Amino acid sequence: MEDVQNSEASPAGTVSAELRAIVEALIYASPEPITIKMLCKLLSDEPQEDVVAAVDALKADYEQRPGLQCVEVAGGFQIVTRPELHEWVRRLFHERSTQKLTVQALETLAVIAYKQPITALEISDVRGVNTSGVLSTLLERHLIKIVGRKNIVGRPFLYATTKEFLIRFGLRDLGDLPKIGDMAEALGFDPPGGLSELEPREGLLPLAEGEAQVDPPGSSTS
Amino acid sequence: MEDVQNSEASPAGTVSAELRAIVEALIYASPEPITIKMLCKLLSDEPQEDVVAAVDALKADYEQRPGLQCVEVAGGFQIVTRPELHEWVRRLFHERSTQKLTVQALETLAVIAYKQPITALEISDVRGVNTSGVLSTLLERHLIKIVGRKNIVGRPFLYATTKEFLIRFGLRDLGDLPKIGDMAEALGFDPPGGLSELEPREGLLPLAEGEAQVDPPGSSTS
Amino acid sequence: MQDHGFESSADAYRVKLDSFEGPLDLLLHLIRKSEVNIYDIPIALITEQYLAYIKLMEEMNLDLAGEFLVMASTLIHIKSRTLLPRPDPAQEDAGPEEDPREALVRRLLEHEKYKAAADMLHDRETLRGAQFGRSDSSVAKAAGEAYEPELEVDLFSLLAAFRGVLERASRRPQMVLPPDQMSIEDRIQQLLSRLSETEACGFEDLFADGDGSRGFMIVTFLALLEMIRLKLIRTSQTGSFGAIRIYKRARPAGAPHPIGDPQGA
Repeated sequence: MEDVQNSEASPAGTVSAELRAIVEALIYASPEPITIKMLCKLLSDEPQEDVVAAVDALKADYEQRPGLQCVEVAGGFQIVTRPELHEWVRRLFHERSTQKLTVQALETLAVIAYKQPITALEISDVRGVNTSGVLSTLLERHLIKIVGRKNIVGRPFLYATTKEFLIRFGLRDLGDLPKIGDMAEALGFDPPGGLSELEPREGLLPLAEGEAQVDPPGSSTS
Repeated sequence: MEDVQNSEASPAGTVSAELRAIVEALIYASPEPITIKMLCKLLSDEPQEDVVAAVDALKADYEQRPGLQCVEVAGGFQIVTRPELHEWVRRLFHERSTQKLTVQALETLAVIAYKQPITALEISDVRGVNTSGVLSTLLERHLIKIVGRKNIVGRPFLYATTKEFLIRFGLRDLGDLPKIGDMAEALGFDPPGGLSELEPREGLLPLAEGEAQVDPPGSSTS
Repeated sequence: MQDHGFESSADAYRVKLDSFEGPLDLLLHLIRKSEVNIYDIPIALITEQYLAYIKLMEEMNLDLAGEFLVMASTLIHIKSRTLLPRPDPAQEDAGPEEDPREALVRRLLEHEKYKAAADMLHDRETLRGAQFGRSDSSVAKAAGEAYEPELEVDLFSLLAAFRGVLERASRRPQMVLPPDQMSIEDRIQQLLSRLSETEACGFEDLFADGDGSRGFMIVTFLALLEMIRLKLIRTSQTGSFGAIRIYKRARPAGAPHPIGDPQGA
């Protein structure tokens, strides 16, 4: 293990083989995508740039693995099987491991993702239908969460997406969502001027990474 | 993926890259060590010797992985972290378990939020299980604090939620906590009857001088 | 791209009526079907078609949500406004009048955007669902402890947790305390009156007057501890494992007040 033979293939051959080994083991072992911050915390003796270089080297390394890949998701890294092999892997599991979301749930989630934090009424306004049933499903599946109450009459709950949402959809962070303006072309409509583009308002999400104890200053969640 | 660069290093360069990719993905994702027999069953179109050769090639390949290895266990194959790196993995799990909010912690927090101020014994009574370990997690995370002692024999500490708790949950004050009935209406909850959410505070003693170790100045719960 | 169950392509004519999620969906479908410009909706035509669908849905006894009817009235309202004579173009100084259809078009476009976003999320979900992680068993040995996921903390999970507690509590058989259980306060009074008779007695003697039950022993012992805290008694022992003697003592000035004492804190 100390002597990594094909290190010349990696862009960061300077990183010690030991550090790469530890980083690989940690990314592998972590039950959820592991952040650079967490890696640095565990490897407190190593300069952050070395940790980053080790992760980069590993990512490049995994480009060449036949069946696996290293993906960046929800601000962290994870080793997963290559998607094109999914039919083979699925045979290992008898029942479908994850339930697909309904169109309703996806549309509601899309509205929340782009307009968070948002109230139930505002969601219903955009969608033109009542959404409370879908919200409880999304809450139970931890894809959205209540981040507070809106300071208006009735103090309605404000909803936002969770880290689980990022993980489920393979997004690095909310900025990884496609710009909604880009979609207008896909729709075949020419948007007239005056239709404001919506962007995820990350600034309004003090609780998005509620468990932010893992996030280093300067580590990128956004 | 189709082109495995360092295949010349493997003793079984004849095995197709695709087969090796599938075998790697299967070993990686299998919930338990996967046997040759199982692999052959899943890959029924492949001759058994090719499957064996693919596994051998993979094993040789993993000799060169920095942090992982392919081991034979209980008659099957499994990809695991290298034993000399186990200490790092343990650290990772330890780090996570001291920080994370578990079901236990969340339940305890919920009981405190709705029934504060409350003693540890009362919390355990409501939950039906001992709670003491979780309280320190919540104290460390500044979600709860000691607000006094109860005026009963033994003068036990009384716990309440903190300002940090309010911020974390996006609440203006404790009156903002949803009533169980609110949620029932909005989201289809079914509250059990007979149990009141908030009880009048009785028997609250102020902390003596020098006891206020956990209570930040100026923080107020309500 | 596979069929996601969306009615987002213009040639999806054969639409099941109950597949419309809401009035905006239905309206978009009609606009596409008629191949008209969304920025210049022939409102009379579309309103007519919309109402025909509503009627059909009613005939089929589909559960017609109120939103469909609200939209119907909105359409009728817009239609009536477009039929009104336009203001004299000579009096344009009041600014160009807003097209009554404009607000509707904005809503339709907005809705369509989020449908496209949902479509994108669906693709992401599919791709992500094709990626498999390692098994838990493969790190169990190295980790040395069971994996318990960190919970998202939000009001919903907090309330759900509380609900779980309440439910468990309501299922739990009520703990029945022996009805003759004596309070610690009462026991203190008994022990004090007993000590005032003798001034001192042996530790074991204090436990002698009850029924010998476990509950009685515990209450007596707790009472004893409390009395020590309140400086009501003194204890002394003659060497390790020697006999313990209990003495009544005069209450010092700085002693804590007993529970419930009005002079107490």
